[in-house]
Amino acid sequence: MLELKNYRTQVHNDWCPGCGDFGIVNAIQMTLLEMQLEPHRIGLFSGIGCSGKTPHFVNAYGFHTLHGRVLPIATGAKLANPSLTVIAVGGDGDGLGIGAGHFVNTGRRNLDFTYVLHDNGVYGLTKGQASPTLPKGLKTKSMPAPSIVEGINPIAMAIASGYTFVARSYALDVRHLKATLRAAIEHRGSAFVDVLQTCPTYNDINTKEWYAGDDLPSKAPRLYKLEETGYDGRVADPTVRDETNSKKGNALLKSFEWGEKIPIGVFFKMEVATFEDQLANRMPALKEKPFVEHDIYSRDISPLLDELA
Amino acid sequence: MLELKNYRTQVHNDWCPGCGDFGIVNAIQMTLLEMQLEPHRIGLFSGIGCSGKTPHFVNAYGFHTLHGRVLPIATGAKLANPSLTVIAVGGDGDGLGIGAGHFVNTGRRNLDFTYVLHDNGVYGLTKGQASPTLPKGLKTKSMPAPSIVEGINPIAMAIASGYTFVARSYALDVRHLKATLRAAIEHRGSAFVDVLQTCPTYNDINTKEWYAGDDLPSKAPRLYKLEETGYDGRVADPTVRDETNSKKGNALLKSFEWGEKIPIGVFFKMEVATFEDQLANRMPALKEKPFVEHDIYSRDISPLLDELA
Amino acid sequence: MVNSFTWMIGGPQGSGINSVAENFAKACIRGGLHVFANIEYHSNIKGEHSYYRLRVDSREPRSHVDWVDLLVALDRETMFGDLNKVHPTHRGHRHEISPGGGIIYDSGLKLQPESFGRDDIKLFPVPYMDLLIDALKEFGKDKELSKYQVMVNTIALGASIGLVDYDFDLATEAIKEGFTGRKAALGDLNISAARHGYDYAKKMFGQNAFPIKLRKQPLGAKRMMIRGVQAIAIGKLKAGCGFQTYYPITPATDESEYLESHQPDYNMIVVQAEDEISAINMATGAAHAGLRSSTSTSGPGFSLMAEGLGWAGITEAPGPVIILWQRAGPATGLPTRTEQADLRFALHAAHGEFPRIIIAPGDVAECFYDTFDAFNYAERYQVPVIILADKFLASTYKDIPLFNTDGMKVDRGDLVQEADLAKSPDYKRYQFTDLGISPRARPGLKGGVFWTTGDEHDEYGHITEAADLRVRMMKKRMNKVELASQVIPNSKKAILHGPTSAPITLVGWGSTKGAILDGMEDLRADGIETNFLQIRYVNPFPTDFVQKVLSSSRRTVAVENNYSGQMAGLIRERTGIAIDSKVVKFDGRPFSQNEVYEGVKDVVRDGAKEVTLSHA
Amino acid sequence: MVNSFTWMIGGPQGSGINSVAENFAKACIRGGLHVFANIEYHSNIKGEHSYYRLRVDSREPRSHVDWVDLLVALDRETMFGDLNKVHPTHRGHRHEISPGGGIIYDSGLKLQPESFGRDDIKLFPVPYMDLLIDALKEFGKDKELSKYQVMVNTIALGASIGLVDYDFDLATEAIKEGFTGRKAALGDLNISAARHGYDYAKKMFGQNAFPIKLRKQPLGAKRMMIRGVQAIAIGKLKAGCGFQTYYPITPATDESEYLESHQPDYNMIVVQAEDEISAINMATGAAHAGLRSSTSTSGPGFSLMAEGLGWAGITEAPGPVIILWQRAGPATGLPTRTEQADLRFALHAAHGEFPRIIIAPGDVAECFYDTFDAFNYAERYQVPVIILADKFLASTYKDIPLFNTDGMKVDRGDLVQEADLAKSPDYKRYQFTDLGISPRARPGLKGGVFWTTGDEHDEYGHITEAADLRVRMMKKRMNKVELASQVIPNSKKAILHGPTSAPITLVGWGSTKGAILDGMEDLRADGIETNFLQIRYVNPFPTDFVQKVLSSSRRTVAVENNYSGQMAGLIRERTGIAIDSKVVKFDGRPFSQNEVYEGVKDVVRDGAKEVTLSHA
Ligand SMILES: Cc1ncc(C[n+]2csc(CCOP(=O)(O)OP(=O)(O)O)c2C)c(N)n1
Ligand SMILES: Cc1ncc(C[n+]2csc(CCOP(=O)(O)OP(=O)(O)O)c2C)c(N)n1
Ligand code: SF4
Ligand code: SF4
Ligand SMILES: [Mg+2]
Ligand SMILES: [Mg+2]
Repeated sequence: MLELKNYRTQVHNDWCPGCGDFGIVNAIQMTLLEMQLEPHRIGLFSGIGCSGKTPHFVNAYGFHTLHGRVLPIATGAKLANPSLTVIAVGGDGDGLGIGAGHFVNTGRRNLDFTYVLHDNGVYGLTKGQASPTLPKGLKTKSMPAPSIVEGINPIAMAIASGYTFVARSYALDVRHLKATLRAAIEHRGSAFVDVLQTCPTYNDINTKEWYAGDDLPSKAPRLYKLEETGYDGRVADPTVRDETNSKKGNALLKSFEWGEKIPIGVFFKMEVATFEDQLANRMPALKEKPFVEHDIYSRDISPLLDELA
Repeated sequence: MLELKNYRTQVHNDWCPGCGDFGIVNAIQMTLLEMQLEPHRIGLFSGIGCSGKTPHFVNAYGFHTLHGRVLPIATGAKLANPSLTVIAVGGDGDGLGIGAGHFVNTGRRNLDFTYVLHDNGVYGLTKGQASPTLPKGLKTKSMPAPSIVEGINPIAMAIASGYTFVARSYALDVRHLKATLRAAIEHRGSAFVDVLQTCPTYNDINTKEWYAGDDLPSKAPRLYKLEETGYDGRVADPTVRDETNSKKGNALLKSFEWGEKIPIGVFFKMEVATFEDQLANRMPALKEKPFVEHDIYSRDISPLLDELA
Repeated sequence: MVNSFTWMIGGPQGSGINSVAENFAKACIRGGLHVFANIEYHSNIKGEHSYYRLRVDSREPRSHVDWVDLLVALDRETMFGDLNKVHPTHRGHRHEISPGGGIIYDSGLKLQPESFGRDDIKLFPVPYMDLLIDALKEFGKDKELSKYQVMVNTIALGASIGLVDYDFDLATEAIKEGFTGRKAALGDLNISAARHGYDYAKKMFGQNAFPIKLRKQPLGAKRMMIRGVQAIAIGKLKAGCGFQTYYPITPATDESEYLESHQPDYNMIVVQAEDEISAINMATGAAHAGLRSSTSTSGPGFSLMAEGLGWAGITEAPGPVIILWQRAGPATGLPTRTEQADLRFALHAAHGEFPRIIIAPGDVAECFYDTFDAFNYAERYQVPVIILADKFLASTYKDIPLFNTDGMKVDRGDLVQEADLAKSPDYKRYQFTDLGISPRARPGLKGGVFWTTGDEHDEYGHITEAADLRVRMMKKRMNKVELASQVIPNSKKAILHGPTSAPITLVGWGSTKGAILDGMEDLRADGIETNFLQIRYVNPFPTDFVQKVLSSSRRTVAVENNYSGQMAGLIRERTGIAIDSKVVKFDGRPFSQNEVYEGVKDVVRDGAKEVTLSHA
Repeated sequence: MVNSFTWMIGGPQGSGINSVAENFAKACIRGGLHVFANIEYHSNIKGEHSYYRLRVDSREPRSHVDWVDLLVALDRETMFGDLNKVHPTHRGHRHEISPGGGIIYDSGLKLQPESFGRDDIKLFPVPYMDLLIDALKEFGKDKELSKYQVMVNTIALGASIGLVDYDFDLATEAIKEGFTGRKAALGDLNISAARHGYDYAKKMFGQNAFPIKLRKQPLGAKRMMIRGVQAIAIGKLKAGCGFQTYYPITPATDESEYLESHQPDYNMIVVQAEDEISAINMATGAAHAGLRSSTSTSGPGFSLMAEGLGWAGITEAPGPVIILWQRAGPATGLPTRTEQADLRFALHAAHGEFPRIIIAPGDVAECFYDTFDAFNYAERYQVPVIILADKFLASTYKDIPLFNTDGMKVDRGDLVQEADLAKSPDYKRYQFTDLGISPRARPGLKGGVFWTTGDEHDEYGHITEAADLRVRMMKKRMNKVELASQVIPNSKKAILHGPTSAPITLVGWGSTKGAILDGMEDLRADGIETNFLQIRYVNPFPTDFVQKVLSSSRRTVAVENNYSGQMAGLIRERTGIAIDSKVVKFDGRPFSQNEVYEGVKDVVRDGAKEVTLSHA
């Protein structure tokens, strides 16, 4: 029986006090614990940013990659060894700014992995510039003037890109986040989780209090759970195009809700063949064991030479 | 009165016979003619690919840039000189493969320009590999096996990215294409036109005949015009969030139609302040004349030095 | 003359000159002859002028020459150029024909002999269309003429074989092999077309119309006809590479396509990435995960890989092996033409300092062996390895003996297993060791959990900003090139070809090898004795050997397919020795045998410091 | 001792050491003293140890030293390090205090004097919290203690001024300036805090507790306190740059933020791009459109810019000017630390060969003047220009005279106007001219329609694959570096500081200039006479001058902030001269005055070929 300590490292954590990232790393550890996944079977990948430091705090194979490049590196490792549980994490600048091209094109592959976006509306580690998710017209603490570009809607972007599991959660609701992460990891295919993350140092708009609705006349929390409204984003039969499209359409419409009410939970889910499945269909030997375990010492190239002779 | 010949160059055109790109370049020239835009007031930008050669055939300032980088280069030029009519063209690989990050992040800016995607489902100039728009499961002529990744839906991607004018047309319907391009150019803001383009050399699936519906029992053309169905993608009042969202939602749902029926026309349109407008609000001098025409010979930096003294 | 022959076929892109030329080449090899075949084409899909050169000889040619004995023109432009265009680019090949040589062309063009402007060549007008119709008629296909029109190239092939009086059956065989299974009928059609061309030539021009003959020779050991892209791909397969990423780009794509087409046989994962940034990073991810991995690109793609290369370097990834198929730059440049201008860039790509190994194979065979080694070194030293090849090597066919794989051993370096890990519980991926290399685990192994980061790190792979650790880690990493240098045999790093005592030393690297070796023979014939220092390892650089060779040479001449003589610069940086003269070419075309001769001759005659060649 | 003083303040990130140190520095400058101030910090937002060094002198210091006369510790770690962590990284600064120096620290820590392990330093425990509460009470804010807690730093500042017996009013003034408008009240609060610290020190430690005093000097001409990022930003504004793109990255961002904050005053467009690929390409687009443009980044971003750089090169774009703020690599490396390891990369970034100009300013003033020149050369020669700066230059404050802008003239090169175009109708953007530069139009001009492409092109800018045009265009482009070399004064390209006849020549480039100049004085005091060859233009490289200087030197020593001595390599490549010894530092920290002294001393004493320094 694995315990929480098995998922922790001794590395000094230097996030700002009160940073939402603590909630995310805790939820990741608790999810792994709950699933009793062995640390050596997990690959945790990150980009560059405050969020990028996450793998150092988790006892699992950890890859702290380059700014914006977490998805390609995670993809390569997963394809080499599909028996790993691969989780990628990264900032909103990392994933939707510099990494947007990979975000879009990784979604299309439907690799069996989970991508967790630390969505804090700012470039944390470079001191609070607007990130791509910051809505137009807003100005956080260290910006000289309000943003004049439209914010990206990560949920809509993920659905348009082809992720087959698309959800949103909240860094400070560790229970919900844990449940969401578990569903994402268990999903066979590309799972995307947009985690609303507070950055008390630079994002003075989307604060804990703001999410709690303290500024609203009603004082009611902004976040509400899709599951509790009867919303069902699951595609029962992906071969039925109409169902797929209408579920996608619903999810997209839902994703536009952002203001006094903000939905969290699973927006969309559909199970279809993964990229690895399809590769293995082409190369049945990959079904038997992951490629890294194949013998590469004795390949016979003579048929190739004969072909050219 | 400008004539068609004023928009043409003497450069030998080396596209394959029957290539849909001819339709696009013709439509561009005819649109410019119709609008009587003076060649020296136009900047035509392209990426790399068969489509990338377009500017050389058009008599206008022409920038044949790098693979995937047409949008940043066009953006820089437009900001330097907003008085130019800026049109960017490029392949689907150029725009949604290697260039996807710029596609997404340019949409957000709402620069006043037009982006024309030569959507042929293949990487033409590199000999027919699958482009990002090729639907999963298909195998064009020079592919060794069918694609195992989901195709990108450019319309959905454009809407999710924030383009404020999103339309589709067909390279071989020069009339419709011309009308669409004109609407796109006249739109104040980022206009995206997904042009279905036949590539007779490599794309043996989405052929002229296929678009004409020759393979269908009905023999009816696949393409139909949104305008003729009463569909209206125009947001009357962008300040009304609900209208904006519902129009976006409709457009997204429409964009999923792809099969026996394929809609062309304007999916979405909304007029809001452009990036240049907003910059000029911050720097009123930019309203008077484009930056390139300002005097830069005599800037006085002494206030800055005094600030530091 | 017998068995010393250069043939060229030219025509618009899409007219199938490749397959025809390759069939001719195959027929020659099957007859015991040797070939060297290379193509020039535009960045275009259909219509622009392309041409394929085939050099046939009784001894193995290692390069091409700039003249043509027999030109096959599929169109007018091949002979006369495109001077009719508003922006003309060339004047055709008729002036390249050697005195006494000839042209096969379409008699349907109705050209006046005077229009060729040469009275020293033979004209062989052939009624392409009529012959094709005749050939089709035999199969009842003459109604579908437009569908088969491309087959005029095969008629011209037949006519060529007729003129040089070669064994037609060998051509038949070569053609047949190209059309197997459902395409067999097409093969017969083509054979018939060739036959019509052959018969026509024999009949109309007579037995001695053309002065050069090709004659079969006794067959020796089995030989392959192979291009650089294939040699490198096969090297990867032999090395146990399991993961290849690519983004389409000329001239690299062919390598990935070759691998993809053999994917199921070797369980090789080939992924078309969304761009080259993704391509290198995927490959590095796979390498860290324990799979031998590789990516293949050309200059523009490599430019995008710089950052990823640095990450592989600082994280001590066991690879990837990166094949840099150079082409003429900068930027898009001349995308389908050759150049050797990325040497310095390969050496310095990415910010900061980290170890890398760079190998520049000189010919098709070296492509194979160097690629194999590359994977061993990548894993042994946990460094990225770059192979510097180019468009010329990529697309040039040669016949060579089958690769000798005896003694080739996959060496995965210090790759730890679960059993080892169980023994020593505190595993550190970046441990400082006496040998200077840290034992390497892979994700999935129990007990091997590690971290890796592009930040400076401690032995566990956790971020550190400690100055002392930084210094030790830098030294550890940078020292690996030194370690590799001690183990890689000097004989692999640089080779001195020719007499040690020659007064003139030619210096080159990569694909110029063949032209230099052949050019040296012409120089010798002219009384100019040279040797040739081939530098095969750019890093670790064979400083001592180069120093020794060059300091005992009376005159040194760099022969490089770039503008500035990048290798000459590197040599001076490493040895202090200034190369006396540079013979350079940067028009996007490869060196020919005669250009090497001419360039060096200029240097010898005038003491020229710099000779720029351009023959096209 | 008077007016020769090094002060350091250390504390967790977020404790506001910057503003305190800068206020102290300002107070010194206002009193006619001179400062050199630099900061070391982690890649972290809050909590990690950072420290700010302030060197004050009656003569202008150009570098820092590795000892501290008075250390202000805002926390325990500043004194004792983080040895309590599982992965410790440093042992604090107490051992850096000069004998007879002292520490100001929080008496609330209740440290035993023995715990410092030094009996040669003075301890100045100050009750930070009590004094802060007292100060707050005066404003009735003592209930909001937690909100104002960061102000203990100002208490420590006050105490420091008390100990060195400096003019408190100057500190008051400096603090006040930082809090204008709505924040004025906060200024008063801070002044009160400083006053409490000052009074406490005076009262408790007495007049002569600390051996070094600071005394006002007569004020000369007005001086600024300025950092490299500001100098370069102001250089851009002066040069008429109208367009700056950036993607956030340490240490480059500060420059863009400075420009952004002055945007409305100068109509400077500042765009935060989605990545560095976009940043460089936007800037090149703007340059082609006729606007002076620039982008600013650090190593990781520059790695992504390689391809775009090549496009600017082949299209002969009149810019952009690229500021490469080097930091310690590779990959993410030590993101907030300094290094000079991108010299070779800047020189060779991007595939293929094309011209570029590279300037490496040596100090804050040169940052300004070189940036101004960069735009002139970019437009005149239609090339990208790279300025090689680094984190050390970026963040280091110095006091210098106001920039002298007399005679600085914007030179836009051969920029044609509509009137010119009307005269010559067949405009060719890439015309071959006698001068070697093509007159440049910009989109929007009637009659100037042109094309531009990253493919090889003809004079109109249309694609060509013609060999002869290729050769001419390559020569035209590459020759521009030669043209620039003839026009850029040699006196700008390299400077020999110190006596021409000195037997030892130190060679350096970029930000090491100050430490080298100061270190030379120590060497001279020790009887070692040196001079210093500062290479300011990396390209065009001042080959002849360097050759002349080095060949007449008895011993040459490269001083570089990188592992491999990149400039030494470049010098050997260009001149054949091997630099005798290298003094290098690659721990992410800049050279200090004493390190230059120590390194060169080692070389002189032992004839060491290579000395690696690391003082941190
Ligand atoms: C190529 C490159 N460009 C820029 C940077 C500098 N950089 C470091 S972190 C960061 C942004 C962080 O923002 P985000 O991704 O949102 O992560 P957060 O810190 O908010 O978790 C940037 C731009 C870099 N490391 N690499
Ligand atoms: C960085 C880089 N990678 C790869 C290439 C090679 N390349 C040239 S065109 C092209 C793709 C063309 O496809 P698309 O963009 O769809 O344009 P099309 O030819 O279909 O019009 C590629 C990959 C390149 N020029 N630059
Ligand atoms: S800056 Fe923001 S995101 Fe980064 S650690 Fe601090 S609170 Fe968290
Ligand atoms: S390959 Fe396709 S897209 Fe390219 S020119 Fe030919 S038909 Fe057009
Ligand atoms: Mg963020
Ligand atoms: Mg395409």
